[in-house]
Amino acid sequence: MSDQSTAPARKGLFSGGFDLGRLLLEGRAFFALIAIILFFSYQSPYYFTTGNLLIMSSHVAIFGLLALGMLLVILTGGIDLSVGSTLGLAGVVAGALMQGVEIQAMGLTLYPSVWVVVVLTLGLGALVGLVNGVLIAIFKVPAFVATLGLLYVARGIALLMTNGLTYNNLGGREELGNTGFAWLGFNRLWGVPIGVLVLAAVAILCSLVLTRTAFGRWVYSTGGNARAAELSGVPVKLTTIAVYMASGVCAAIAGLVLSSQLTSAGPTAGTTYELTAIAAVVIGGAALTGGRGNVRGTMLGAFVIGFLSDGLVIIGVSSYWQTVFTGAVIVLAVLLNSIQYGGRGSRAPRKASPPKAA
Amino acid sequence: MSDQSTAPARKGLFSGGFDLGRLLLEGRAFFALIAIILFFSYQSPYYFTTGNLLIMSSHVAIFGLLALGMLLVILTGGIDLSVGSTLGLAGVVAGALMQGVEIQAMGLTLYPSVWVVVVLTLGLGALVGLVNGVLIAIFKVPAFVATLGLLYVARGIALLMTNGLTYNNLGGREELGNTGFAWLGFNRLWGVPIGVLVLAAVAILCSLVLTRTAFGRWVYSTGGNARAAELSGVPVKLTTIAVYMASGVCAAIAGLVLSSQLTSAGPTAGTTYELTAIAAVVIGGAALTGGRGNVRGTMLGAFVIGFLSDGLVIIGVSSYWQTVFTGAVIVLAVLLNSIQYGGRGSRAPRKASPPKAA
Amino acid sequence: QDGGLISIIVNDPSNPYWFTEGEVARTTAEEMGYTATVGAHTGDTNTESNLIDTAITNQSAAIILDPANADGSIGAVRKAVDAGIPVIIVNAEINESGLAQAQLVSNNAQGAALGAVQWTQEMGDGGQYVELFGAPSDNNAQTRSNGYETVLSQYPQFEKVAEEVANWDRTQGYNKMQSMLQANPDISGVISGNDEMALGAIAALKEAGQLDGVVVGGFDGSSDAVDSVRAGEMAYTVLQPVAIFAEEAVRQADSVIRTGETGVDAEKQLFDCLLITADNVDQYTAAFTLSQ
Amino acid sequence: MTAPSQETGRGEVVLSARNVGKSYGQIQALKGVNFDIRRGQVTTLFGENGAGKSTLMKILSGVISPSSGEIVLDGQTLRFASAKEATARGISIIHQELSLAPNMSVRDNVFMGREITRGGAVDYAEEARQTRALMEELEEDIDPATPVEDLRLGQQQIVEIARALSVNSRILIMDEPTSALSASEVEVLFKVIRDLTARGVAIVYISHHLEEALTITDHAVVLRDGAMTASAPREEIDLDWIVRNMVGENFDLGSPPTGYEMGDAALSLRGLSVPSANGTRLAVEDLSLDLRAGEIVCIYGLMGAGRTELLECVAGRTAPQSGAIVFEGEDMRRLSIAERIARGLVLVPEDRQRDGLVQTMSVGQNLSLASIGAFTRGLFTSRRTERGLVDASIRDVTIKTDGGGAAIGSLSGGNQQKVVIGKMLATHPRVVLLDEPSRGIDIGAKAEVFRLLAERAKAGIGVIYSTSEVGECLSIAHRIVVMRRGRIAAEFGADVTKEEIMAASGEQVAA
Ligand SMILES: Nc1ncnc2c1ncn2[C@@H]1O[C@H](COP(=O)(O)OP(=O)(O)OP(=O)(O)O)[C@@H](O)[C@H]1O
Ligand SMILES: Nc1ncnc2c1ncn2[C@@H]1O[C@H](COP(=O)(O)OP(=O)(O)OP(=O)(O)O)[C@@H](O)[C@H]1O
Ligand SMILES: [Mg+2]
Ligand SMILES: [Mg+2]
Repeated sequence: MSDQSTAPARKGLFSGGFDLGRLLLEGRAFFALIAIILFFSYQSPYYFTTGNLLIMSSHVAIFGLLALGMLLVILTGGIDLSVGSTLGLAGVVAGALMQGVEIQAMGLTLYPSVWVVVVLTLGLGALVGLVNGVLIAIFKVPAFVATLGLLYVARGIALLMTNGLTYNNLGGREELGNTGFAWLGFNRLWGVPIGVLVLAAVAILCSLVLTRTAFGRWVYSTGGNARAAELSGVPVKLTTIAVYMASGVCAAIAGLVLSSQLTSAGPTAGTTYELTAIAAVVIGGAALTGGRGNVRGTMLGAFVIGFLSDGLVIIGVSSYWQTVFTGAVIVLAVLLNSIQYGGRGSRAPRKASPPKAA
Repeated sequence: MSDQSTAPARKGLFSGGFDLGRLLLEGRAFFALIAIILFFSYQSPYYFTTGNLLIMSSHVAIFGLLALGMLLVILTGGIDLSVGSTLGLAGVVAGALMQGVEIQAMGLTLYPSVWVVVVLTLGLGALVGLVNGVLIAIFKVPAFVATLGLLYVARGIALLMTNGLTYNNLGGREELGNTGFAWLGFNRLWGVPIGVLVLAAVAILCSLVLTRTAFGRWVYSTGGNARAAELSGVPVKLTTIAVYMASGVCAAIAGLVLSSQLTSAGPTAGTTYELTAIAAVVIGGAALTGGRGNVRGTMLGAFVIGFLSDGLVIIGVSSYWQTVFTGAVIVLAVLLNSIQYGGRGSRAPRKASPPKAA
Repeated sequence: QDGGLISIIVNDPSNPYWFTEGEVARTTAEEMGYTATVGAHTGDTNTESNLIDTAITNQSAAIILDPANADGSIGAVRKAVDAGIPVIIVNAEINESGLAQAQLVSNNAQGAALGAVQWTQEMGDGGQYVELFGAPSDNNAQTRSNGYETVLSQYPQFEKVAEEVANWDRTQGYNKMQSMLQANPDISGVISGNDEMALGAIAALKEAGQLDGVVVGGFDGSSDAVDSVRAGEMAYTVLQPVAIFAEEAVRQADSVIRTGETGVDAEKQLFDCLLITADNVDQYTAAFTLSQ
Repeated sequence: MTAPSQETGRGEVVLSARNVGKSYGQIQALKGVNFDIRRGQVTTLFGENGAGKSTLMKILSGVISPSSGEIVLDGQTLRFASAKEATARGISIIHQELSLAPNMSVRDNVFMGREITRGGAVDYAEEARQTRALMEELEEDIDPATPVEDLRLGQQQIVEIARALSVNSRILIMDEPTSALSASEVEVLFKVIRDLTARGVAIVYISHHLEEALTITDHAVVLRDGAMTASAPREEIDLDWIVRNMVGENFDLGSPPTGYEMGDAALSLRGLSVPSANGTRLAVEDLSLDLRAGEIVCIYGLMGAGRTELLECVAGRTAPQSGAIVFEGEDMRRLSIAERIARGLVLVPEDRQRDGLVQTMSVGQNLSLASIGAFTRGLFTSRRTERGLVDASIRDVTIKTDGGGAAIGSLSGGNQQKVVIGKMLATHPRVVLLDEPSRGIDIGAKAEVFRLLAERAKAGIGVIYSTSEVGECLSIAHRIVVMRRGRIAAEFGADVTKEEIMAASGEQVAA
């Protein structure tokens, strides 16, 4: 899915050698995933079927999209707690737009077509991200706090907009020219759910951006040492704002996919998803201090979490145990991660940690 | 309540001068509180009455206790996301112990008396903190991740223990010699709810520890520059483990007070309280990067949040707006905070940032 | 409006069911000359307790409470009663009698039986089915499940192949349904503890292209579910007369305030649920209201 | 190679390293070193960057444990479990990198980890009293209650020294304690050191300021590539001896490049004023300066003279309060750092760890960070072009590394500094500002850096560098500007003497 993504921060551009030990550690999320698949395949004949793998992937898509945005943010050394709320808000706004926009002055109701709705919703995600980014980059509010604030504000606005109700009628109507919304969540291309394809597309895009563009370098250098980056001409503030906007857009995409899948948009969708997204990124080997991480790892992290929780459902483990396992897997995966860095630990303190927004 | 608490790190005991600007900024949480009280007193005749102030304070007690533990953790540069779950788990364990411990082999049921229950519950909180602390200090798992894992695990265990149900019979029975649990939540000393007194006691204790003991110095120096502290002979690992244990104990105390107040203990108690506790600490002027913050500020932060949310309920604001306001207040309070540090911003980077666990 | 304040405390107004409950109670109270506030505890007993404290502070004339937890809410109710404020419980019970003035709840057991019977009729000959279970901390989840069980256990031709907790939530209903479909592709029925989970299941079935062969039954009677019944997607839903008992709760509160009595003998008053199927769906005139 | 053992000297040996080795992965930082510390004497350790000086000191003070060999204290072989244990045995160390908690007061830092307690509570009054006494001894007017972050770098170093002194140890190791101190402060420190040795304290002293170090040395030891190459008492050695043993040949820092025409004024500063970091005063005041293409200007000044503020303002990190920055006829004030870099005006910052390097990125990525545009084709970066650019940089500035993919942390200090310089040179600048380019790097690396700059100047690039070492002013600079309290105190040609420069800077010429 994201084979393009390489590990620029860790391996460097020119490392010719092949280091098995490092590969094994790099791939530990991969091995965790294999272990999960093997275990559940052994437990249930239904687990390892194309159908189920696709369904599970389409569940992963939601968290995966959030995690990709989160990865960008975490690479710059920040964090975005507002993605779950943004997801909910985006779904609700899309739902509201599908119901038609009443223009009071003219006494008529406009029914924007689906692509307009999509663009406006993504714009909304970008706007939430912009607020986060400006608070963090310009006003120097710690990222944790700024996005915590927006977690509440965005959720509150979603509730206020809908009065707590769920928008149900997302199909649109032929005569209004706004059909097509269901396509995102319902259709399949070449047998693959659109949600999964969207995830793949965004992952490939993120990966290309991170490894092949100047902006990607800016992201890694901002997270690695913001001061040094700034003095090298990296537009650190712009980069920071941009990653939060990207995260907001990813959350909005996730909101669109989710509400299309559910054929409804409720204001409480996405509650606590931010934690799952962070967990995916961290399981995927990214460092919360910034500068380290890549798309491939994050995708693996998202799949580990998704395949684990669906597997537990399929073999019928109680929902309480599911909670316990989720926590244990997060800690274990990162424990391995720490052992990896632990080996290079004594060098780490040499780095003069740059001042972080959070 | 916590007048004893001084700001040792910033002002020192011997700073002679009197700096109005700094005082105003230091006290901004205080002014926020005054503003909140004035506003709601104007809006409702019931707000500014002794009775209501005491009731609100006893609501603050729960968050305040969590926030005190969180403060210690944040001062060392860490974070503890597991406090809400620990609160829930502590309540459930206390509830289970009050129902009696069945010893199968001997076919009898033991009813530990209340102080035993309290001690065991606090021990449990310390244990959760120990796991956090060991993962973070010894295994170098980032604090965010380790405590996120325990957030899930502790919650799952609480649910498993009770099968999702709530313990109701916490009063104990005279003939079993385990009465007295209700005292914590229901009684008053000198007209003040016990919960508030507990909060005051813990706050004074924390404040004394932070400002007057060597351990307090260790906490500040660990957060200020862990490497320097370690080189100077500060037992950094021990300090780290100790603060997480303290945070666990504070959460357990909060769990006891809460279940006593509610006369019941449910496994979902305390969900998302960690965010409120963090918000209180941050509003109180502590820096998430560690080393800066004090008990007085944290208490003010907790009161700001508590008095705000109760006030909104009293004047009958819809719960959606409450969500929006909470977020806005968090961001605003910290925005002021950033402006404070902003003045010294260009200098902050001069500090040799220590490597952080998270 | 000087009748005093009635504090209405509901679970979570981001769910249409509780939203209706709060709104109906509020409008009724206001019509009767009271001021009213609607608070929400979102299932957290601590928040609920805080809201009760606030109601006491505000010197409410009465409290209408949808309790967060059958056991966990008792303390909060006692606090209000000790402060001399009458409490009317609506929608869910508390496991203690003699405390509240009245407990007005829909007859979940009857409703579940009603639904289950309808479900068996829709299902016809037999088949495999799965159940979606609400939040286990809410004892309505168990009551409804038991109600289904009581009826369905009499029909050996229906085989329950899986049961999953989906916490009353549509997204969870969707995800869990998709997973269960993988393990049990041949099911012909879904019975759900509430409408939201059922709607999630319908979305999942639609996505899998399997909705046609599967009977989905809901519970609550929300507008969304009724629309779904109208569209022929959901087989039926069981209407909880929340609009009725929310209004009745305010009337009894008013009676208590004026006379000290609810005017009804029993503390626990069960309101029978109604079935909404394709046949009577047109009588659904307002949220949670079936005009007869 | 066989390490010559130290000949027996006067003072008795209190602590010694026997055949101590230390390896970090494949890097052999120390190879079987024998090293003695004598009572009442100053043993000075000389060596290039990466020679292993700090590593040896960390082993002797219990911070890290050796891979092989042993430590002998008072004739007793032992192994320190931690730094605390070494402290308990009377060994204290001033680390090369500042190790202070910036959020805490001077008093708290001095007693960090060794708080004086009475009845469970910290005795702040006693701590403050002792801190004040130490500050008096060091002739520094620092209030014990001041937060360390409010002190300038040199004062912070004084606090580190005070902390080491407060232990009353028998053995005191000083790893580059004076890198941020002014000459007068160094004088005070040397007085303190003489007091201590008179009382029988054994001192180990490390510095790259060779001449300065020689004045205090009783016994000199030279490390090279992790092995001891020479050792002799003060009477037998001179500067030449040290340099020879350190690098194997005699070095000089070059002379001003000649034989070409300088161009027109490339950079002119007019009446520039820059506020200090905390905004309380002007760090640079009404300063005017011109630089011609191909010219090399050295800015000399004491700590806090405002050189860093001046250079950072010109590079665009801070905004000037007033005045003009004109670069090739264009006013720079409104331009961002990136725009200035694009126009050809670049800064090599003072603190390479904090401002120069991105530690999470490889050597190659660091080198190419400032010139990403040069290898971006359309939307995407071209790996081949980047590789070419990086390889060329590595060759140009002669960085010792296994290639662009190496981790930045695997390089020695001097090579890291070259990466920072190489990064900025890769942008093809026309004016380069370097803030203390020689800070903390060894004499060999220093000479190479200056050679590099001279070469570039010949190619028509204007160079401004700042330094705190007078010796470095008299190397490649065509012109020497002395700054004092934010103003230009004097300007000299290349034929000036050290004494004149120091006098203009306000420094007392060392007696
Ligand atoms: N933690 C570490 N991990 C890996 N290599 C290290 C570590 N510490 C030191 N080294 C390496 O050991 C060698 C000796 O370093 P050391 O710091 O002792 O040099 P030094 O003589 O103090 O140099 P300088 O004058 O620059 O301070 C260097 O090559 C350095 O890269
Ligand atoms: N750690 C610090 N904290 C606060 N302010 C500082 C700090 N270090 C320096 N300053 C302030 O910045 C001013 C200039 O800094 P600095 O000493 O670096 O000047 P400089 O002339 O560039 O000297 P040098 O380049 O030798 O370091 C100082 O006068 C001091 O006020
Ligand atoms: Mg060194
Ligand atoms: Mg400087």
